[in-house]
Formats: sequence, structure tokens, C-alpha cells
Amino acid sequence: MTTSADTPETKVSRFQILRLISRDWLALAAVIFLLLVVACAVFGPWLMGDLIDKPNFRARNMAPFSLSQGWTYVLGADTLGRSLLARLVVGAQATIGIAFFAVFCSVVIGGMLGLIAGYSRGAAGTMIMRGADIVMSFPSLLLALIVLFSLGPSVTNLILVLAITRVPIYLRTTRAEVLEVRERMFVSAAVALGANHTRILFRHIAPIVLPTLVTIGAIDFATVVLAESSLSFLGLGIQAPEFTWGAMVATGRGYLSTAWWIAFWPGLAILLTTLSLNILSSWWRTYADPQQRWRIELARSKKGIPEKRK
Amino acid sequence: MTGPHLLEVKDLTVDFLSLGGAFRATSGVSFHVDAGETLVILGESGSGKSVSASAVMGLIDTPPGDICAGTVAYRGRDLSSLSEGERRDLNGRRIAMIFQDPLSHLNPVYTIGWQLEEVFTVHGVASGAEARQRAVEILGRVGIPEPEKRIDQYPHQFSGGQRQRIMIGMAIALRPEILIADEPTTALDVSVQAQILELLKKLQAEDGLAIIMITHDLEVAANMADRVIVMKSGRIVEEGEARAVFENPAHSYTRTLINALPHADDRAPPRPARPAGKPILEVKNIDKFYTLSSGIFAKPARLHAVKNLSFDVAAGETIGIVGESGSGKSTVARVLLGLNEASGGEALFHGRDVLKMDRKQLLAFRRKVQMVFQDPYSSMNPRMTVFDIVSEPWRIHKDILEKTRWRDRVTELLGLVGLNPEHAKRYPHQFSGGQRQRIAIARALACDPELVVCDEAVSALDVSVQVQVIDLLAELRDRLGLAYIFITHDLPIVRHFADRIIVMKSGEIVEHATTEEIFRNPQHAYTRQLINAAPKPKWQTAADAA
Amino acid sequence: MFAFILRRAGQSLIAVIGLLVLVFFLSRLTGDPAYLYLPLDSSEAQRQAFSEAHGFNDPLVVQFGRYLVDLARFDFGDALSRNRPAMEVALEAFPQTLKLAVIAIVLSLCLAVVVGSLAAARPNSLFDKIASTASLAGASAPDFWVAIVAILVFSVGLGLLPTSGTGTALHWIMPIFVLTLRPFGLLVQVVRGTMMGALASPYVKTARAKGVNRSRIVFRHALRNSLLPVITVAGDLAASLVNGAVVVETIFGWPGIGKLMIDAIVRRDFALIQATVLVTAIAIFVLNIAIDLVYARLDPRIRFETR
Amino acid sequence: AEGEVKIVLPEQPANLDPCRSIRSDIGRIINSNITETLTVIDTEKGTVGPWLAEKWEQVDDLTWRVHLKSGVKFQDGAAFDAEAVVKSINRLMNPGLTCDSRSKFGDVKLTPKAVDAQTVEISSDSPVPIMPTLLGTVQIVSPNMPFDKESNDPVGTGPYVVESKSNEQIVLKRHDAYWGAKPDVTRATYVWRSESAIRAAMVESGEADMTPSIAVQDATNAESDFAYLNSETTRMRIDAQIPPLDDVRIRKALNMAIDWDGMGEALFGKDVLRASQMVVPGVRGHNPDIKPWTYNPEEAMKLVEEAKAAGAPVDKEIVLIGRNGFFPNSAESLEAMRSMWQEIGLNVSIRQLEAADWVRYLDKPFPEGRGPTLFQQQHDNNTGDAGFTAPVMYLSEGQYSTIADPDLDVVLKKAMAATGDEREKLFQEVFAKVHDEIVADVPMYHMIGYVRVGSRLDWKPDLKTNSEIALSEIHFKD
Ligand SMILES: Nc1ncnc2c1ncn2[C@@H]1O[C@H](COP(=O)(O)OP(=O)(O)OP(=O)(O)O)[C@@H](O)[C@H]1O
Ligand SMILES: Nc1ncnc2c1ncn2[C@@H]1O[C@H](COP(=O)(O)OP(=O)(O)OP(=O)(O)O)[C@@H](O)[C@H]1O
Ligand SMILES: [Mg+2]
Ligand SMILES: [Mg+2]
Repeated sequence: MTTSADTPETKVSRFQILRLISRDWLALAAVIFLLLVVACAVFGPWLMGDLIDKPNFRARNMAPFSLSQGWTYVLGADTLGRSLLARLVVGAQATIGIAFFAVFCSVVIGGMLGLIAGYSRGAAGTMIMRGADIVMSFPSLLLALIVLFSLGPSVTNLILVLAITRVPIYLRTTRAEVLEVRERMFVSAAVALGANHTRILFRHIAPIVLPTLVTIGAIDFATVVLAESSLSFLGLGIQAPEFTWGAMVATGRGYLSTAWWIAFWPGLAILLTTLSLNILSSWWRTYADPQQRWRIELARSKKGIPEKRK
Repeated sequence: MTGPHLLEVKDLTVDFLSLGGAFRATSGVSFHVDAGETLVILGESGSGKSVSASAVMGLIDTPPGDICAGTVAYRGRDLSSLSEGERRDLNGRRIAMIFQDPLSHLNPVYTIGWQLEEVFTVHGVASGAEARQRAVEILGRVGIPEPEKRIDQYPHQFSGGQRQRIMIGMAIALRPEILIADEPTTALDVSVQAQILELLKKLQAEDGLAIIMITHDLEVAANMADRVIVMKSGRIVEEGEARAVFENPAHSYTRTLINALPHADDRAPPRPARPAGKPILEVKNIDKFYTLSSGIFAKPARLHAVKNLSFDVAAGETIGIVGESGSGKSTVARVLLGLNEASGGEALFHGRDVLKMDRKQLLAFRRKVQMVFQDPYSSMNPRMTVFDIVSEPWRIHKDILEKTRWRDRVTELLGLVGLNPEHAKRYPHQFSGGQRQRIAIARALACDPELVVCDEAVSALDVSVQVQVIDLLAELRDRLGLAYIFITHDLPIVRHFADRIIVMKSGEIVEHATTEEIFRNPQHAYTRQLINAAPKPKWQTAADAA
Repeated sequence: MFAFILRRAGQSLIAVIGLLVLVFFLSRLTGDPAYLYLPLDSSEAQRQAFSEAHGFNDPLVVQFGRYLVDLARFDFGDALSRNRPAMEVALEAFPQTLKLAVIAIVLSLCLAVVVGSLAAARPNSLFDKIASTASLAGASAPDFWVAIVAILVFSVGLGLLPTSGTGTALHWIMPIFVLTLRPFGLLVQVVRGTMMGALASPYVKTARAKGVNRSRIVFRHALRNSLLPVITVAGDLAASLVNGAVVVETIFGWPGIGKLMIDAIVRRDFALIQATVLVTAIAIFVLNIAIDLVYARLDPRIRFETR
Repeated sequence: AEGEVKIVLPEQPANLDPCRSIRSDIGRIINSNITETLTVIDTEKGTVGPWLAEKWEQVDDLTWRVHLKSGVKFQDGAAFDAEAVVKSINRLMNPGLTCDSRSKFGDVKLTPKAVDAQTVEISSDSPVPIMPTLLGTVQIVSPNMPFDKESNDPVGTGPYVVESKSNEQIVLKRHDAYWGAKPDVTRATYVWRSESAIRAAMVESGEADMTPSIAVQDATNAESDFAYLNSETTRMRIDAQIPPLDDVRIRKALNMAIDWDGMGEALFGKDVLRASQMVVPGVRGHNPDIKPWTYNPEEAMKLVEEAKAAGAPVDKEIVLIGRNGFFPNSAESLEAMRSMWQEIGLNVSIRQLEAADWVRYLDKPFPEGRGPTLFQQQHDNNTGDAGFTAPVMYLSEGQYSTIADPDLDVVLKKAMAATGDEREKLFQEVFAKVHDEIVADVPMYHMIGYVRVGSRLDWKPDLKTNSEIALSEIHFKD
């Protein structure tokens, strides 16, 4: 009786994860939207690249939902009369690229340093924390200017600046959790088994801290996209004719009372992307926690699972 | 008996659902209990005892749990028909529960005083200074020394047995009508255990408390039980008056249980001492202070948990450490493993001081010395499967086993401790208390160690499994020359298993001699008290009294 | 405890000094202020005279030495762009920002704890889905966008609130609303996530067996166990608000330090940059010490380096 | 309340020192309100009229004599006399102060001298033929104002004094002992918001009475929003020495490739004026006969082809240098132009720079090793004389100049020394040459500003509104 039904392999295959996601309509919608965004990022320039540049003064500030200038203008046009739809599609590439790398770098760097800072009881931890304090109190605009003047403008430097300014939040959050987790018994048990620091940090502590980092990272996507646009204006980072959604929102800002759509669509795109990332991150958070996983596995109803054994 | 039973469980069937299918934890379990009566549930580890208890308290999360059938009725009222508020009012005030795993069932961030007081405040019985006063009283009743001082400490500052007593205190605080006690004395030494059992009996006599006691300890069972049910594989296999069941077991499993009882053969000679080999571990003058500060504002006080402790362990030898709950046994174990810093002294392993080893030496040391923690649940990473947990030593010490053989070896180890291969895919929270303890043992053995420190390693196992595990350990000792430091409160086990015994009290060794000598000729008063405190069957005491 | 604070204060002092040194030298890498202070059509000679007059021509080390000497006398230099002592300007603006930041963070923290906990108590319920989505939408909407739309709707359209400025209680509503959105959204997510874990713990079972009601389980038992990351993130958000709620200050004409700092940086008003950084840095360092103390209070198992 | 106005400015004044009042943030508050000048410039006609000075004459090449009005007192009671004027001018020239207004005089040093109580002689170390015009920028301040320190407490002869100032607002109140006519406005409150939409909203909701420089897209209400030529002119300066820009065909093509009308209306409003030269109509030296280049992409393309055939490296990347937040829609205009230049076969990219970075390209020496650049520039000449524009831009050694044309230099030098009609003619000749022959730049537009004026006020902006808002000209309706 103590055998359970023919359970599948411990490591659920990719296919199965997809099947699980497809049970949750919200998560499914998020995945589909993100795939769409990624598709835009990959194929966008090739699909609509020639529509984004040339001013079309006749269509300037054209309101959305009109087909008088062709279907590409359904979302309206910006001040120079360029199709907003085309710009959204093409802008996905730079936006996603920059935001992804910036968030990724800050999560990785912040997470690593936070693990060390929380785990080490010596001077290293203290130094990392005071370093984080310094970064936190260093004005990000000044940092951007310094990078601009000393390293010059480039996308790499832009990502660098964005990542550095976001590092403290990951670092401090990681450390806070590590401070508590390292006192748990299973850490002692792992020490007793002879596990070295790396193993304890990455196999035992990190998996417990990671979900929180991912949660913050998912929201940070929006922050980073918007911060990026303000730095582009300094001359750091991507320059027109390249653009991102953030830059589109920023330029549309002056038109909120007269042509709301210029800032609205890219803002909506940022919002939906952030939202999707968050839905997925919270889905994953549940999935990654064995004590919560049933919420996903049994998501539909009891009918959805294999019939009970007598 | 007229009218409905005080508590009646009928046909309880509980499943645990998962993607892979449903697992039936109990099936068709029925029992009842009346005021002033003690029902003891015996049974195999993993047979659904705790699940049944949780179901009575309404603590099974559905899903993933699924109560497929059955009712629980309190004074004839179906509990499932109650509103949440009514249910809450019953819990704690009318029906209370002592959890099997007291160590993780206390909230780590609140003082135990706060947690005790809460029982009074949420039921509006007392509050403020009065609640505190009563909390202190309770602590005193369950035998925590210096309750006023310790009430403001946090759970992690208490020993296993002390935490268990705090749980007990919490359960009896409001003098409930029904007490469900799930292995309430696993972490208690015999004398404290006797004290607690006395306390329960007193409550029973005074208030007509009904007790449902889950235990694997047959002596305790016999001592407490009016009626007994025996469970196996989710079903009740035997049921009856205590004396009848003990003296005349009907079901084969019950018979195995009672026969396996080492206690049954009281006159069997203790394990004879054997010529000790070269000591592999020499402990010299170990001292340990804990810094107590119940908050950052208080001035730190110190607690002298281990005082000037010395002993040694030879290859193939088993040292039993018995002693009062809170006497520093677990602390010694943690210090020897290098998990806590010692405040003084040295521990030489093959001539090298464990407390001063560098990283490489420590790694080699930890390859050879393993520990089974008193609290197996929290000693396992909740995000790892059992396979990962058991195979972790091999990931750390790459030389032990090549990767291709891990799966087989895990299956084998699980089999040795009486678990089955399917369990490798599950996570720790999906196991019963005894099963977790066995996983911890399997992990310790995975390393092929020289010395294993077992901190109450078999306390949650039913006698049949306990025998199986002890035999396994003994076989390894004899075949491979393993040495054990065996911390336990269970005297019959050490009597049967240990070569030498150390008796501890208040952080000190009060007696240290071969097993034979200790049992034949105990020197210290405390030792004598321990040996004589073994509980006697209820029907005997009743007969004695008459 | 006092030893801890003292040690932390000492470390922080060193860090603040490090920060000031960094700001001093690095900010001077960012171009010649003479170009920005003087009109575009001024001559090279005029620029030279300007740099001479303000000592920008001296070697950096000499300038730094002078700065240190002045610092020792609590003289933080004059804000060139304002014609006033830099510290005076910074200290005038700082309380305005601080008030906003404190209110916004406290508000969003309280709201997020309630909403996040309730969402975690019933995961995937309708409430959870709505609360999560709405808070996230708030958090990822561009703040200036929200601010301007709010002004257009509530001030111009409905005439309920003043567009901007300070003065009456009504003036606070929109800035606080805008400032609260992002912290609220982020904190709801963090609370919800950690709370779900905490609610699955064994001690929650104990509490249920004791007959503790649901809200007490959530808000007393589980909350405290899941508060560490929440407090950390809130602290971080507070720091970023103290460091400048720039958008809000700009749009609502709030005379705070964020806008002041940006102006100082854009104008290369070094003394003012240094003064504003010093003021906000001290606030942030104090905040971080406080947060560490809160950790130790929240979770007795947490121990900091004991030396 | 009655007689009070609230004005929303786009930025907080850096400080209130009158010697920096050519900065518009300062000037808008104090010019003509707190401090006054000896002369006033009529920007429409380009003429200079008397104000605190009654009349003036040129004594010799280097000396001007100015006769002061009598009966004027400073707001602090000090007498307005020759000594005060001397001190004011010396204060402006004081190298210890960062006086922006000094830059109008270039490196010329002025030595004023009191001849008698009502007469001042101002001598200079090089000829200043337009001294009366320049004096229109010199704010006369009380001799009691600190001489060696910049001050935030301006004291002048004007009709208003500072009542209070803080981080949030500045309040001026009417000075009842003013020497001239008593203005209607009794008290004026200045606040600042950088967001144009907010400023417009504040006037619309009645929280404020007036705001200058709202963005074109916010000027949606013909009742309250007035356009005015703000005396700024924009251009793209061509790096005419660096190939392929050294080819005049390319420079012409640049001018012809842009849809000037479409872009102007889309980005700067329908009132914007197409520029053919860098001074606005009304400035002495403006040449009304120059025809701006018109949109002709085919022709432009042809010119590029020709240049290419002749060996010009047209594939070389030309960098447009812009400055972020320069003027409304400056970035958009760069994007539009880039795209249109790309269309005619040039390889163009954009660099938006931060102000401090941007100025490196403004002035000589230009950065080493730069490629061909087109530099976005906005030029403000509200002094009424082309002498402030043409030499710096087009003289071979001019500070901003990217051209070196000996013939042009000759004419320019002659124009600078001349006065009166001759001066005007010569500058007109310069502009014509620059536009038609040399094609030194791509002139864009004479820019338009918009003010929004609340319904209570009776007031219209003019060319000067960018640099001053005289409260005394504001009246109330009915
Ligand atoms: N959350 C869960 N998910 C899946 N299976 C579970 C879960 N909890 C318990 N089980 C299984 O249910 C069975 C009964 O468990 P229970 O805890 O009642 O055992 P027990 O009789 O108390 O054993 P022990 O004496 O070892 O404590 C065990 O086989 C266990 O593995
Ligand atoms: N982290 C700690 N901080 C403070 N005091 C502690 C800590 N851990 C244990 N103690 C105290 O030290 C003493 C010895 O504890 P220890 O856990 O070693 O007892 P034990 O002999 O294992 O008891 P038991 O049989 O009940 O498990 C107890 O009084 C306990 O309260
Ligand atoms: Mg159990
Ligand atoms: Mg113990």
C-alpha cells in the first residue's frame, strides 16, 4: 500500500512543464504574450523595419483605430507620423535585449554578493554591505554621466550603469534571507556531511532565496526599461534612430493631453510584459516549492488527475 | 455507555493527491474515545496514525490531502458541519494536540512565553500579566527548570525534550476535554517521561480528560492505555482492551510488535563489554557556553551547557549517552561534529583536534564521521527529493561511489531502513515522522563512515522497525567496525546495543562505565532513578494499588 | 546592542567618507562647469577667469585638500548655481523629500502587507488574481505617465485637487499616490511570495491546532517569519525615494532634494552635489543600520558578526 | 486676489543677481520689474530708445557719453546718479563675479566715468559701435548691492521689489515709490514647473494666470494661447571643411532634402517661420530678400549623385549632434531630418549629447578626429543687431565658425566697424553670401513660443517675452 501510482520521473520533463502551464490560463496567456514579444524582437526589424523611420507628416499624431493610412496605422502614429504599431514591433528587440541583460546582470551580481555577504561572518561581508550602501547612495544620474564621460556611450555601458544601480536591492534582499536560512538545521546537516561553502550556498541556500530575487527581477523589468530611456537622453546608450519602448513612452510624455496614444501603447507593452513576467515568476515560484507544487499539479480539479487507486 | 461518544471517528479515509496519482494514507479507520479514557494507537511507522490525528483536528490541507470518506464527531456533532469559528473554538480549548515533531512545530521567531500565552489570549481565558503568570506555571508543570527565566527565550534555545514539553504544556494549558498526543514522549528521558505521564493521568483523574495517544513505545502504551488499536498500512488491524491485546495479541503484526520488544526480556544480560581497541576519538575537557540574549537590548547571559566533558570512543565501539532532557547531549554531539564552537577543550579524531582542523582535514573528517540529527525533518532541505538527500554525501565526497550506481545504492539504503524505492522521488514533507528518521539514518550510512553520532535516531520508530534498524547498525558495527555515539533516552536500547554508557545530568557526566556495570551496579543516584523509572503496565499498577 | 550600533556607525562613517571621495573625484570627470555656468557665447578668457575664480584650475588633489579643510570646519562650500551655502540649500530641501518618502513607504508597506497576505492566504483565488494584477499594473506603469494623467483627470477635468505645489493637505494626495504605486506593487509580490511559503510551515499547523483564527495566523505567525525580505525591499525602496523622488518632485513642483540633486549634477555644481549626496547618504546609512536592527528583532536566530 | 497675478515659469531661477539677467530664468523675473536699464530695445523695429538714460552720444571711437534721467531713486532710497551707473557697470565687469551679461561685450573692457551727477562717460578698449544697444542689457543696480559678491537680493529702480523668496516661489510686490507710472499688478507670485502640460493645466484650472513657453502641442486653445516669435533661430551647422561636406553640392542637397513645411508644422507649430538666416526679421542686418531653400528631394538626390560622381565620399557617416532637451521636439527634428537625408543617399547617424558634452563641439577648438558633423544649434539674438550673430558664426576665426572664406571675412569686418544703414547693408550682404554661395549651414526655423494667458489678464507676448515679462504691461480685463 505504501507504493504510489506509477509516478513519472523525478525531474519533470520540459514537455510536462508546458502541459502544467497550459492548465493555468493566466500563465498560458503570459507565455503566449512573451513568445509574441520575443518573436517581435527576433523578426520585428525584418517584418516592419522599413516603416519605422520615414516621417509621414500627413499622418502625424494620427489617432488609433483608423485604417485610412493602412493597417499598420491601427494604433495611430507619432509626432512624425510614423506607425506606432511598427515601432512597437521593431522596438521590442532593443527593449528586451537591454532590459534582459541589465536585470540578469544585476540579479546575478547582486545575488552572488548577497550570498557571500549573508553567509560570511567576516570582513568580506561587511565590506560588501558598505559597498552596497555606497552604491545605494550614489546618485545614478551622476554614475551615468561618469560612465558616459569616461567610457563613452555604448549599449554595454548602458547595461552596466543600469545593472550597477539595481544591484543593491538584490544584494540586500539576498543577504537578508541568507542571514535567516543559514541558521536552519539543514544547513548544519550539510556542513556535517562535509559540504563546502560553495555547495551550501548554491545547492542549499540559493534555491530558497532565488524565488524572491526572481519576483523582484520581474518587476524590475519595467523599472529598467523606463530608466533606460532617461539615460538614452543623456547620450548614453542607444541613440536614435534606434529606440526602445521606454524612449517611446518618454517622447510621448509631452503629448499625454493631446495624443495619448503615443505614450500609451508602448507603456501598455511594458506593462503587459512586466505583468507576464510576473505571472510566470509567481507560477514558477509555486512550481519550484515542493510544498506548493500541488497547487499547480492539481490546478484544474480533482478530475484532472489520474483516477484514484483503491 | 449511553449517548454519543465524546469523540468518534468513523470510516476515515484520507488520500494524498499528486500528479502521479493518489496515495491512500488511511483507509476506513474508525475509533472512539470517551471521557476519562485513554485510547492508544499503536502501529507501524507510516501506517497513518499521525494523518488520522491531524484529520481529527481538521489540519489536513485539502488539497493536496483529500478526505474521501468518513466523519469525525464530537459529542455526536459532525465536525465537518461546523463553521470555521466554531471549529476554531473547539481546537485548543476542547480538543488539543501534541505534534509528533515538536522541534519544527514551534514558531521560531516568537518566544515560547508568547506562544504559550497565546493559547490563553485567543480563547479569551486570560491575558496580559495573568496569561504570563499561567504560562510560567505551565512551564513549571512540564518540568522546565527556572521557568521565569526561560520563558522569554526562543524555541531554538531549548533542547529537543524541552521543546516537546513546551508543546505538551501548550496542549494541556486550557485543560481540554480531549488530548491527542502524537508520540509525546519520544524526546524525554525516562524520569521526565514518568513525570509527564503522571501529569496526564492526574488531569485524567481530575477533569476526565480523554486521551488519544499515539506511541510506538509499548511500555508507555501499556502504562497509559485503557484500550488499544493497532494500525498497519493505513488500516486498523487489531482493536481491544489494553490488557487483552498485550497479553493475547490476535493479529500477526501485533504479535511481532510485542515479541520484538527488547523490554520483554528484562533479564537478558546487558551487552557484555569487549576489549576496546585503539581510541579513534578522544574527547578532553570539552566546555560549552551558550550566550543567551533574549533580544538585542538585554545584557547577554551565559548558559553552561556542557561542563568539562571527557570520554573516548574506540573503533567498533558503541558509546551510549543517556541523561536528563536538556543535559547537553545534543550539544556535545554538535560540538564533536564541529557544528558549534566549543568554549574550551579538545576532541582528537585519530590524534587531530576536530576543533582546530583546517578545511581539508575537516572534509576528510566529515567523510568519516556522520550524524543523525535529533530533528530529522528540519535537517533535510525541503527542496530536495529523498534521492538527492541520500545521495548528497556522494556528491560531496566524489570518491565514494560513481554516479551510475547512485540510484541502485539509494534504493538499497532505503530498503535497509525499511523504506521502498518509490520514496526516493518524494520530498521530506510528504513523510511520516518515523520515515523521516529513517531517511536521516540512510543518509548517514551512505558515507561508509567510521563513526556515527546518533541523536535520538530511533525514537520515532515502532518497535518492529526499530529492531530492524538497530540490527542493521549492529551488523555494520560487527562487519565494518563502525563506532557509534548513541544518544538516547531509551535505556533498553542501549542496554542491548551499547558497550559503554555515559550518564549525563546538567551538562556533566555523572557516571561512565560499561553497560554491564551500569545496569548491574549503578553508582549515581540519578542513574538508579533512570533504571528504575521504567513505566509499568496500567493493569499492573492498578493491581498493585488494589 | 550599543556596541553593534557603534561599530556599524564607525563602518558607515568610513563608507560615507569613501563615498564623498568618490563623488568628489568622479564628478570632476564629467566636464568643465565653466561651459555650463557661462553663456554659450562667452569667450575663452571669460571661462578661464571663471575657472580661476572658483579654483577649478588647481590640481584635483589641491582642490580636494581644500575641500577637506573646509569640511573639517563644517563648511560644505557654496552652491554656485544658487549663490548660497550648499548645505543650507540641501538641508532646506531634504525634509520635504523625507516627509513624502516616509509617508509613501509606510503607506505602501502597510497596504502591501495586508493585500499581499490576503492574497497568499488564498492563492489563485479571484482576490489574489485581481490584487496581483492590479498592483503590478500600478508598479509597471511609468510614474510620470500616471502623474500627468492624474493631474489631467483630477485637477483639470474634475477640479478636485490642486495640480501641483505644496500647501494644503490636498496637495499631498497625488504625489503620495504616485510615489506609492511602485513600492506597493513590488511589495505585494514579495509579501505574497514569502507568505505562501510561511503559511505552509508546521508552526502554522500548531497555531491552527491551538484555535488561533485565520487572520492572526496570517498576520502574527506567518507574517513575522516572512518579513525579512519585505523589510529589506521596503528599505531599498525607501532609500531610492530619499535619494530622489525626482519625477514627482519635478512634475508636482515639490521642492525636494531629488530634483535639487539632479539640477546640481546637470549643472556640475560640485559643492551642491557633494552636499546633497552627503545628506541623503547619511539618511540611507541610518536607514540601513535601522533595518539590521529590525532583522535581529524580527528573527532571534539572526546573528551578526560578533566582533 | 485683486491686482495679484501668479506666473508659472518653466524653471526655477538659479539665483536673482541682476548681473546675470540675460539668462532667461533670471531675466523673466527681474528685468523691467526690479531693475531697469539705461536704454530699451524695440525688438520689432530693431531700434534703441531711452529709459533711465535720456539721451546719449558717441564722443569718439572708444567713448560714449550718456545723460541720465533725473528724479529717479533706487528702491532702497539711494539716489540714481552717475556714480551709481558707474558702480553698476564696474560690478558687471568685476571678474570676481560670474556675470552672464558680461558675455555680451565679449572681451571688451569698459571703463565708466562720472562726468557729473547726471552724465556718465563709458570708454572701451576697442570700438563698440552698438553701445546703446548693449546698454539695454546692463541692469542698473543700487550702489548698496554687494560689489564683490553675487547677491540674491536685487535692488534696482524698477516698479517691483522682492517680497519673499523660497525654494517654491518668489513673490514680487509693487514698489509704490516708483518713479514712473503705477502699474496695475500689485503683487506677482512666481512658481516653476518644468512640465509644459502641467503649466498649461495650471492656467487652465485657474491656479495660475500665465505661463510662458508651453509646448506647441499644449497650445490648443486659441482663446488663451498666443504664439510669439521668441527670437531664437535654429540651424544645423555644417562642418564645411570635412569631406563630403566640403562639397557645396552636398551642402545644398542637405538644404533641399527636408520637407520644411511638413516638419515645421508637425514639430514646431503652424506659426513657425522658415529661416533663411540666423537672425529674425527686425534685427538690423536681416536680409528679407533671401529665399530659403525649398523641399526638392529629386534635385537633392541628383546633387548627391553628382558629388559622388565627382569623387565626394558620400558614403561616409555624417553625425548629427544634438543636445538633449535642447528645445521642444529638438530630438524629433533630428530624427526626421536624418531619415530624409538618408533618403537622398547620405549616410547619417545621430548623437544626442548631454549639455557639457555638446559644448565641446560648439566652440573652437573642435574635438580632434571627429568625422563630418552637422551640429544642431539654436541662436538667440534679441539685441536687434546682426553683429551679435554673423561674426561668431561666419568669420574664419569666429568662435563657432566652420567656414573660412576670405572674401566673406572682408565684408564681415567692414560690417562690424560700420554703423547705421551701411552696417545693415553689409550684414545683409553677408547673410546672402552665406546662404546662396557658401551654404554654410542648414537654417531651420525662427522659433515660436507659446504663452497661455488666463482669462483675467489682458496681455500679449512679444519678441522679448523669452527674456523678460514686464509686470507693468500686464493689465486686468474689465
Ligand atoms: N503530505 C503528504 N503527502 C503525501 N504522503 C503523505 C503526506 N503526509 C503523510 N504521508 C504518507 O502517509 C502515510 C501515513 O503517514 P503518518 O504520518 O500518518 O504515519 P505515522 O503512522 O504517523 O508514522 P510514524 O510512526 O512514522 O510517525 C505515510 O506513508 C506517509 O508517507
Ligand atoms: N542555541 C542555544 N542557545 C541557548 N541555549 C541552548 C541552545 N541550544 C541548547 N541550549 C540549552 O542547552 C542545554 C542543553 O541542550 P541540549 O540540546 O544539548 O540538550 P539535550 O541533552 O540534547 O536534551 P534533549 O534530550 O532534551 O534533547 C539546554 O538547557 C538548552 O536549553
Ligand atoms: Mg506520525
Ligand atoms: Mg537533544
